[in-house]
Amino acid sequence: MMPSLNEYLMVSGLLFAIGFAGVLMRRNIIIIFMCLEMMLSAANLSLVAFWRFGNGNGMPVEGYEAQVLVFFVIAVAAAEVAVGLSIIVALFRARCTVHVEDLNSMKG
Amino acid sequence: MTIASIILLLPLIAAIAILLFTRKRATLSAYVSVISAGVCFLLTLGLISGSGEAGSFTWLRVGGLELKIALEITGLTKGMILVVTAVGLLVHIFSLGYMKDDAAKARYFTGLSLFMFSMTGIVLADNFAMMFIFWELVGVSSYLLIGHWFQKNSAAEASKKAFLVNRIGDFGFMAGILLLWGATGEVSFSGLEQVLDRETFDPALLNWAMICIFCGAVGKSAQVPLHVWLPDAMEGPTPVSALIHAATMVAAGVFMLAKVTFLIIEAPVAASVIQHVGALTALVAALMATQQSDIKKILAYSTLSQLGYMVMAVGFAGFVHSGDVLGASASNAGFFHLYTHAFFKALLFLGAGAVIYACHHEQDIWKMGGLLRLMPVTAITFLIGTAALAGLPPLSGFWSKDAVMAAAQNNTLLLIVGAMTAFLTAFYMSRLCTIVFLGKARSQASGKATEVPLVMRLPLVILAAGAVLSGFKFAYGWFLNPDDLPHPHGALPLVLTVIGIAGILAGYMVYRGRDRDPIKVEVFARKFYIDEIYLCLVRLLQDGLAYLAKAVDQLLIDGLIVRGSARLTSGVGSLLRGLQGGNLQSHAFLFGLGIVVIIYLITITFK
Amino acid sequence: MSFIELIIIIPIVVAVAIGCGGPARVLSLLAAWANLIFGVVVFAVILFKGGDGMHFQSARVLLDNPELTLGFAVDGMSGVLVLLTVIVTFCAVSMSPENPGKGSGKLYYISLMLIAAGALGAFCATDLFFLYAFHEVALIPTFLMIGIYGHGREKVATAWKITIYLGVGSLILLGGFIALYVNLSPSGGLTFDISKLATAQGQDPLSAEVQKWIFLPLLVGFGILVSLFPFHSWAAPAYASAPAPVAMLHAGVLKKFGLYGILRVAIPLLPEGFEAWKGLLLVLLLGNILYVGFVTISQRYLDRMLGNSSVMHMGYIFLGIACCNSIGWGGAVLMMFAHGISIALLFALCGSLRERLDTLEFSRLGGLAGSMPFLAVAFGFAAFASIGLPGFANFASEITIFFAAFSGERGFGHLQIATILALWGVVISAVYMLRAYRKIFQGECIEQSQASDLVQAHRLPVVLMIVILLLTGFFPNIILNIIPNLFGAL
Amino acid sequence: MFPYYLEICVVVLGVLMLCMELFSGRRSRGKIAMSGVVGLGVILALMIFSVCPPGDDLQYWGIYYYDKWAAFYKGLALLATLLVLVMAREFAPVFKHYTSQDEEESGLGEFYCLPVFVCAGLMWMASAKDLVTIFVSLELVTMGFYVLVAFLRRNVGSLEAGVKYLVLGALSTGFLVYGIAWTYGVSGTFSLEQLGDVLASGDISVGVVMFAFALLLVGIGFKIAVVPFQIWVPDVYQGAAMPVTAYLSVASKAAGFIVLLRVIDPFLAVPSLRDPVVYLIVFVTCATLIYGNLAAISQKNIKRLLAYSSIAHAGFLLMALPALRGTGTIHGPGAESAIAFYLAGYLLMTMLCFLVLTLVRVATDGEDLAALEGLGRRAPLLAFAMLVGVASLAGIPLTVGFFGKFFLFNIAIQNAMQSGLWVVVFVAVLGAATGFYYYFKIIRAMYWEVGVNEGGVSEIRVGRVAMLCIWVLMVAVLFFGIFPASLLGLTF
Repeated sequence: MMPSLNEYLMVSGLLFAIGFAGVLMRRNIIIIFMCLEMMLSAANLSLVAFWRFGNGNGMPVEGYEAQVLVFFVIAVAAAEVAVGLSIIVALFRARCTVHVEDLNSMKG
Repeated sequence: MTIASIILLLPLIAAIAILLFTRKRATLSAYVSVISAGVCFLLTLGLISGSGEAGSFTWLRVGGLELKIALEITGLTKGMILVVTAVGLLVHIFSLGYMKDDAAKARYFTGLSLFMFSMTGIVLADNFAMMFIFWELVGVSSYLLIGHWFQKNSAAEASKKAFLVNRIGDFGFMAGILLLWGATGEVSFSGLEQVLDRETFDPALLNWAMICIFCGAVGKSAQVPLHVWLPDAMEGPTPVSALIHAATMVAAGVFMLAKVTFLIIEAPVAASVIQHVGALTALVAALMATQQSDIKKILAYSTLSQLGYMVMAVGFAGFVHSGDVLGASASNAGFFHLYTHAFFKALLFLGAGAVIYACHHEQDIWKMGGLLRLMPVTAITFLIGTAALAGLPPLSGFWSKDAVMAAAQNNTLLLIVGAMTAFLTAFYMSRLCTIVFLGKARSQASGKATEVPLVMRLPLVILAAGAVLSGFKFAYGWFLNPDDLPHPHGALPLVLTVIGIAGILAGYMVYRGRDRDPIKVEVFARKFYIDEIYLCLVRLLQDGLAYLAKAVDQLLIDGLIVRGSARLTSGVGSLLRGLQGGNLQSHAFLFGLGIVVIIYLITITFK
Repeated sequence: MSFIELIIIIPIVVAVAIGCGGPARVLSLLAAWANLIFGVVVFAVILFKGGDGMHFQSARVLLDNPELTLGFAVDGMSGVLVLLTVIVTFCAVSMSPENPGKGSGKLYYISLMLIAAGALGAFCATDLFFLYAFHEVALIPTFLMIGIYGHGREKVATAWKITIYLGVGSLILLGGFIALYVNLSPSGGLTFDISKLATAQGQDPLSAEVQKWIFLPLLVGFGILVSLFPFHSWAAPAYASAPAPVAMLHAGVLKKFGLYGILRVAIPLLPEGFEAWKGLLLVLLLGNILYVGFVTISQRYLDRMLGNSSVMHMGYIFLGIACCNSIGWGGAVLMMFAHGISIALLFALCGSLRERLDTLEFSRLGGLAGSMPFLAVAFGFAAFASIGLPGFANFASEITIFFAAFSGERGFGHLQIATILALWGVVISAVYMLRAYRKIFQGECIEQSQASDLVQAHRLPVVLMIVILLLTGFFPNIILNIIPNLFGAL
Repeated sequence: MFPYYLEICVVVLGVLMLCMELFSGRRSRGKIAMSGVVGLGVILALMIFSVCPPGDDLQYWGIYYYDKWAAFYKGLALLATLLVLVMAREFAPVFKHYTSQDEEESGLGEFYCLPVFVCAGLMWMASAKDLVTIFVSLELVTMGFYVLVAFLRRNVGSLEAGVKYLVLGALSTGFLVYGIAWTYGVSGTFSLEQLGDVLASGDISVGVVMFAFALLLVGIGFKIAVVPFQIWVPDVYQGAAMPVTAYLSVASKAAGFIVLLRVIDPFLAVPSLRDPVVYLIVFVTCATLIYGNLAAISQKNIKRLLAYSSIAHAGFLLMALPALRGTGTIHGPGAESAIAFYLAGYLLMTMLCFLVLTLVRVATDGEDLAALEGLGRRAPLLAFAMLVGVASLAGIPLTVGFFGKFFLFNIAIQNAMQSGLWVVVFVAVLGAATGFYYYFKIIRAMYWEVGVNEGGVSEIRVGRVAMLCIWVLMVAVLFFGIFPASLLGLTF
């Protein structure tokens, strides 16, 4: 039996929540970054699920816009990783740390 | 340009001229002022003999309001203007001697001229607005002249006090004028009289209005309870006391009341208030006078007392006796007393001034004595004035006091008060004369006193003549019909004469040969503690309220509301800044929290 | 360019010129002289042609929707205030020091010029928007002047207070203006033109309820600008801290803007709104006169006392406005003029005293008349003018206002009771003024009384102000004749 | 000419600049910035003379729209980028201090090129009416900013700001994509026009739609810095290089607003959705106004202060939104016009302030208010320019900032009279009043205070182009403050 839309959405929501929880809880910026990517993946999953069940009668939506967006998201995520990691590397070179608690020179 | 308006404006021009051009040259300034007073006196003679054309000038016009500087010449006016210019001229002349060596002579004469202008304005005013304007202006000139020696703390305080107490009276005066204006839409005296004749008004309103207007007189004529400024005003130069605080300005209240007799007649309650205030002042002031030791203060209290007489008499204009209103005859009696009083009281003050001048500015009577020998002209004229004040026939005071008592003769209580006052008057004047002129000198200064120069003697002599003659018909008949005065019942004049003589004798017996006061009544000497009570009241009410207001202002309005809200704002700001902890994950948490809040808001707005 | 535009532009041009390096004091004096002459000419023209109509009209449409016009014109009321502004500006500039302390005097004179330009623009603008905008222009110069050139420990706090307080007032006012013009504009198109709005009010007035609620922000906003009780607490400390010329301009001129606005905008456009709040206004103005009067009595420093006294006198002007008849409004305008000059004079003298003495605390002063006769006499004139002595314009305006309250209906209502109570303020002001005069100039001399008298150059403006007060006091019709019948126009 | 040539031109310009960088060796990179400035100027002129004003609303491939709003915001983006390049050139000494004194090593060339690419993204955003396009262009911009913010690689603050911006930016991207997914799930389309049709048909689950809308709001709200998504702003503004801060605060906000206007429009058009959306906006507006204004009060760091001020300005801008698509008529400029006008004015005054601050920053090593002390005497012209800018930010009349606020208040008050939303007006008045305080604090620092280190500070040198820009901006702020019609005319 094929899973229904709700189940996909549940999984994607869970993924999203896990990612978000990771962002909130992990101290290592790299892991936080991974969690962020997970959130994007969760969004991708719902996009595809919505596309697949979007027509109301259980059939896919016409056209492939959703997939296009998914590809864009993946591409953007990749770019984000590239930029992000380089920033993190620069940070590490300057501060010798990748822990978020150490980033507290500005406040108030 | 009518004669009246020249009389009005000339002193002002003199004052401005001194201020602008001659203030550096004191003697010239003095002559400018004296000449203007002299010309005014001559013009006055022309005015009172002629038909008396008045002038008018629209001072202020806006909307339906038109306030005029308009002159009105009636019998009262003529009598009063003569008093003002005649006494004024004499005081000017006297001042030439008295103020000869004063450093600020120019300022003094500017003040005198300004006063002459203001006083003339009151006298010639045809409406309340104009009268109020000049009413205030005499207050200022009085302020300037009392405070002539402003370096003295007492003089500075006295001038301030005089002005402020007068302002309190003026507050009532203005309120009364406004009430009348609100009811009738008129401010001119003739207009008001016509309106009151034509229409009927709420008597309560008229009574209130009259009482308020009377407040003005209470202030200016120093009636109880606003009498406190006048004794202090003796800090000014003595000629000023003679002119302003004896003969003219303080009488302005009586003059004003006499002018509005038509209103007093319509307001019986107010009239009764006026009578009683006048009588009370007369008695209280006389009692206080008996225990003073400063020669000018004695005369000041005497002035108060006499003003009380006049006010009482004017108040009787509204007295109803057996169905008839006494009317104008009573106020005429008051004005008649004003007229005679102006001469003998100015005489007494100038005489006192001469004595003080001779004794090198010594004012304590217990340091004088035996001056009759040393300065006979002064002494004799002073004694004439005393006799007139005591009401001895046939001097002027006798006639006028007679008229006043005749107005009061149907009110037993006030009649008795009047009689007591008459006795006290004679008593304290006799006390004064006995101590100052008889006996032996009690100090070096008084022992070496010499007669004053001619320029000061001359006014004394002229005024003495006035004190003797002004009570006779020929001297007042030209502005006041003797038939319009109240007629005393049978023995009243005789009784008054006896009382006067008794008072003089009593004073002489008690004080002959004494070196210090045998009678000590602390209450009288301390003026019934009224100054102290007022001081307390001012401290308590005015300053207390002021500090309370200041506290409220600083703590509540500025502190709590204004600065408090500023504090609150910046406090909340700091609190909000606290959210910005700088930690990335707390930022992410707040981010998420924000989303939760928003989604929560969405769900609740959907109900 | 019309004559009026010229008057407004001169100070701005001079400010720019000073900024570009011109000699500050010379240029400012030139501008002040020029404006004084032009202002008198404008006044004379109005006097000649009558104050009811608009003169020197000019208009440039800046925006179509909403219609925004950079337009200026003067009628009698504006004319009086323009005259006031040029006179006070002239005196303020003349009384300004050659070298105002910190740094070059450029900023000092630029600020003065901008304050003057702001006031002139606000009084002449025919457009609601620019009426507001020009007034607001003065905010920054005032802030700078108090902050840089002010004195006293509290100058920082007071500079902030006046800026924020007036800023809040202006914003409330702006809100009211927007609500007003949106509701009132004729259906054809939105407009800020006051005369068009007035026409619209005549043809199709707003409902009483709407008027009531729009009037409230206007009352509060203008009230803050005029220091109406209980929004007065900014005024006294600010004037005490400000340099004398700023205190002169602000207390003498700028403060009148709020009153001008009420007479020009708020009441003509929202007559029923005014009716609704009249009772409240009566209470507040009594707060000004009596409550602030008592606060004034309790002051121990001359500068603070003068500041509070200027707050107190605003109550009388409000009373004149609350009379709701042409007499009262005429009196109110006259009083704006009279108070403007007299308070400017007092602050000028206060500033001169401050230059000469270590302190302005009453208990440490005394007997200065001996060493400074001119200052003493001038201060006497100013003090007597301020307490409403006949002969000065202040008296003429006060008495007009009092009479106004009892004109018209022959009843004895709230207005009359309030007036009688307000009358007591005459006593209060005499108490504090004479007390101050007594403490400073009279009595025994103190050490400081060796200080010198006013320098010759500063005597001209002082004498000028005294002469103007006397002239308009003796002949108040000079001013009253050109005051348009504002009330009748309603 | 097709309007999308503009973006292509900008990208080509960026590539050309990169090529210049490639071949310039050790020589100064100033020329690259200048060629960027010239190039952007040419493109701006090209846009003004060839495709502006747009005759009709043009549309290409269903994803690229060119209407008056697009043109206006493209112009803003170009102008902002141009000014940022000018600023960046002046900033070079500080920049090199935190990277490398060596021209080639310092990366100055790339630093000049990046804003140009970001500009292309901003311009594309102005034309996006499709969630996919919005996402892509938004990410292009954001990605550029990640790099720009963190560019000062030897400056800890800059790196920290970069990381914070990166993480929070990515987080908001996540929410945005998730929101887009849900929107797509509800409507089956990415096109905002079709979304409008679907929503209007009423055949929708309101709860889900609002959920999706909230998630979209997160993504856009992050860009325009509204509460509660403002949390990154102070830190990032403080850490980033001065020109980048200016760019963030002006261009990023402007582009965010055009997107917000476009996204919110279909939701507001549906009566059943209107109320919740409006309430949501009102809540956000009030929170933003209060937060931005109050938190700024006690700030001492100028960039942080301007960061809070930027949040506050976002709040003022939001005031106009509830009037969009309302039932009552709004007199005067409509919400879109008012917002556009405000943003244009905001660009002028903020750029003016940041230009001056950049120059001061170069001469004085400090970003606290104290760095401005005595500026009134050290550099009267700069101080006056700053005064004009700050007065405009505070909304003093006869500056463009006043008109901006005026038009917004005009709308908010009219809207309040129709719908009773007075709370926004009250909060805005409170906020504007508070604004007087913290903006005047800058004036105070410049004029009241005598600089502590006066004399010790090196003279402030101003390049000719920067000087020209300061004059132009200053005059523009004042000119449009008296004659707003010409600027407002562009927005109708």
